[in-house]
Amino acid sequence: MAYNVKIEKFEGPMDLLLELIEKEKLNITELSLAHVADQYLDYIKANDDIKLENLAEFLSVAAKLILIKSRALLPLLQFTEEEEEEIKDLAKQLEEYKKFKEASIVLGKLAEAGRISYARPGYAGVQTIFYPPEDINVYDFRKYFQFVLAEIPVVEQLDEEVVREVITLEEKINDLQNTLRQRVEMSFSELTTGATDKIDVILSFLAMLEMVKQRIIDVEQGELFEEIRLKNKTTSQF
Amino acid sequence: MEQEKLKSAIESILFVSGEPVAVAKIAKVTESSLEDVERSVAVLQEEYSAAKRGMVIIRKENEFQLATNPENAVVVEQLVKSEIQENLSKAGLEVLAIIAYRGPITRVEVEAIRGVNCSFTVRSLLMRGLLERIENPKDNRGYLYKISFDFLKKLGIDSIEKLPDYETLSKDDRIDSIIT
Amino acid sequence: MEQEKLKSAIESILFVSGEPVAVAKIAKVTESSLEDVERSVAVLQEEYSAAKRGMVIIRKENEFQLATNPENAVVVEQLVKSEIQENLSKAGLEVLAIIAYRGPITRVEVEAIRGVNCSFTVRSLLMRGLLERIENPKDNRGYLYKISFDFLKKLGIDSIEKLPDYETLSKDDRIDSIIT
Repeated sequence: MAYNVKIEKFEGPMDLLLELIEKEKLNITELSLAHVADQYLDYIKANDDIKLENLAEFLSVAAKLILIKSRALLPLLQFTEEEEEEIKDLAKQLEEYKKFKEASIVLGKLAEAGRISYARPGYAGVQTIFYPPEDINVYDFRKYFQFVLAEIPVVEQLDEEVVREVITLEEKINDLQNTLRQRVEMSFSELTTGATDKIDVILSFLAMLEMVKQRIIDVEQGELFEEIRLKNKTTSQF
Repeated sequence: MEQEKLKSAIESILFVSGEPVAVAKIAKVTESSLEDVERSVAVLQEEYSAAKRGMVIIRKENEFQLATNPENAVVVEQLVKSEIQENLSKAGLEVLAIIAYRGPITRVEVEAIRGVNCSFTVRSLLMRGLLERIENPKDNRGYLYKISFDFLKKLGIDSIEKLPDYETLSKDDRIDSIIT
Repeated sequence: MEQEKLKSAIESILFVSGEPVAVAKIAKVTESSLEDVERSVAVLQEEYSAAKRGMVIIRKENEFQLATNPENAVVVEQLVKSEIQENLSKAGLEVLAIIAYRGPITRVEVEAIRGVNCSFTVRSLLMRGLLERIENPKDNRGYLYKISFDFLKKLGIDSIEKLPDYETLSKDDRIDSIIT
């Protein structure tokens, strides 16, 4: 099941997702996203060396894929409006990304063809004339230099921001997994006793949903919006 | 200025400058109307391509630049060493493609499509002169990005509209669906 | 190379060079004979004058150079004047400030500090005599830029170290994080 690809290959989560879908020769739909969700999660799990600045983005897409996969397996599961929006947006975003990725390949070929137009050096051979601006003094120099200094991106600050983002996202994935568990009543903790990290828990949860799909366990729901109960099919009463 | 003279003057201006020159500046220097300048440049462009001249006139927004005919690149390269010959990375090409078809555009919008932070790539493309930035009228601390004349020259095309599939890719269906 | 192609190639070569090019060099890069080059240049010269083009081809001994048509001298003068007299843009002021506090400095370093390509800006400041360029001892094809002596005098200081807070600002460590 492990999906062996080198990390440098992917520019980001969209790039990875698109590759997974195209490898399976699928169109971009909610269903095909659900189909590659496990491979995607496996991939982030296997690649501990995803750069910190990209990890937040990979996790954000992971959260959306978990929602999509859960719905594909449990169509009766209710989603909040925000979750519905996230699911819809991911397929659209991927569709949009695909267009530009393909365009970038075409542009790359054009650039490589070497049909380059060259400019001429500006004002070549024109005599320089000393024409200083009238209204500038040494304090303007300081002002503009300080402005330039302030615009220089500070690397450390950026990192802190990303760390915070990753932590919030991990919490989000955690919450998501908790609420999904509450929505389907079952001893989920039994399934996850051997889990070593959060991704493991998520994978276990998805595995549970897979069992539903394969009718190893059963889902029961009295009425719309009522509690969903999971039962092991072999011990069920009917 | 009569058209024959104006055409000759425009050629001189674009030749001396060597850089992109605004239509308004040409109009001012030649004491002509914007329309007359536009018309004369269009005639020059036709003449250039009909006669397979050594130069082409590139247009971007309201500016024109004279550059060598891309057909002669192999010969010209033996005389010049230019930064635009350097190769582009995969990330660089993706960012350029989004900005070429959808610019002027903010960095956040580029990132929304790519799903990944692009600040490093955008900065390096700006430094190489393949992108330009202007202040964002809607956000006084932010910028809008667009492609540059150097990018068009690197691809050997004389206007953005000549990019492959420009018509379809420059349209944002999502925006259209919100408007209509 | 057939004559039509050769004519086009010669135009490209003369256009891009900005200085006189030897006939022998043109012959070499176009893989043509000296006679063919001479013949093609003669045809181009006739075409230029018949069509009153904006450029002329000048011959100096065994070299050719593309130059503006002298009939457009007034227009070209206007262009240069308007270029020089234009108000300094924000980019221009930033580049001046960087070169003032960090000069002598290469253009690439200025670009790394600003995060934006500066070739047009540097060219324009040079033309106005606000900058001077000197050869880079570490790179014999590149230049180092500094504020011109005339401009310093105009600012009322006799050396660059007299700029306000020069000691601290010129050593600001934010810049060291960008250029090594």
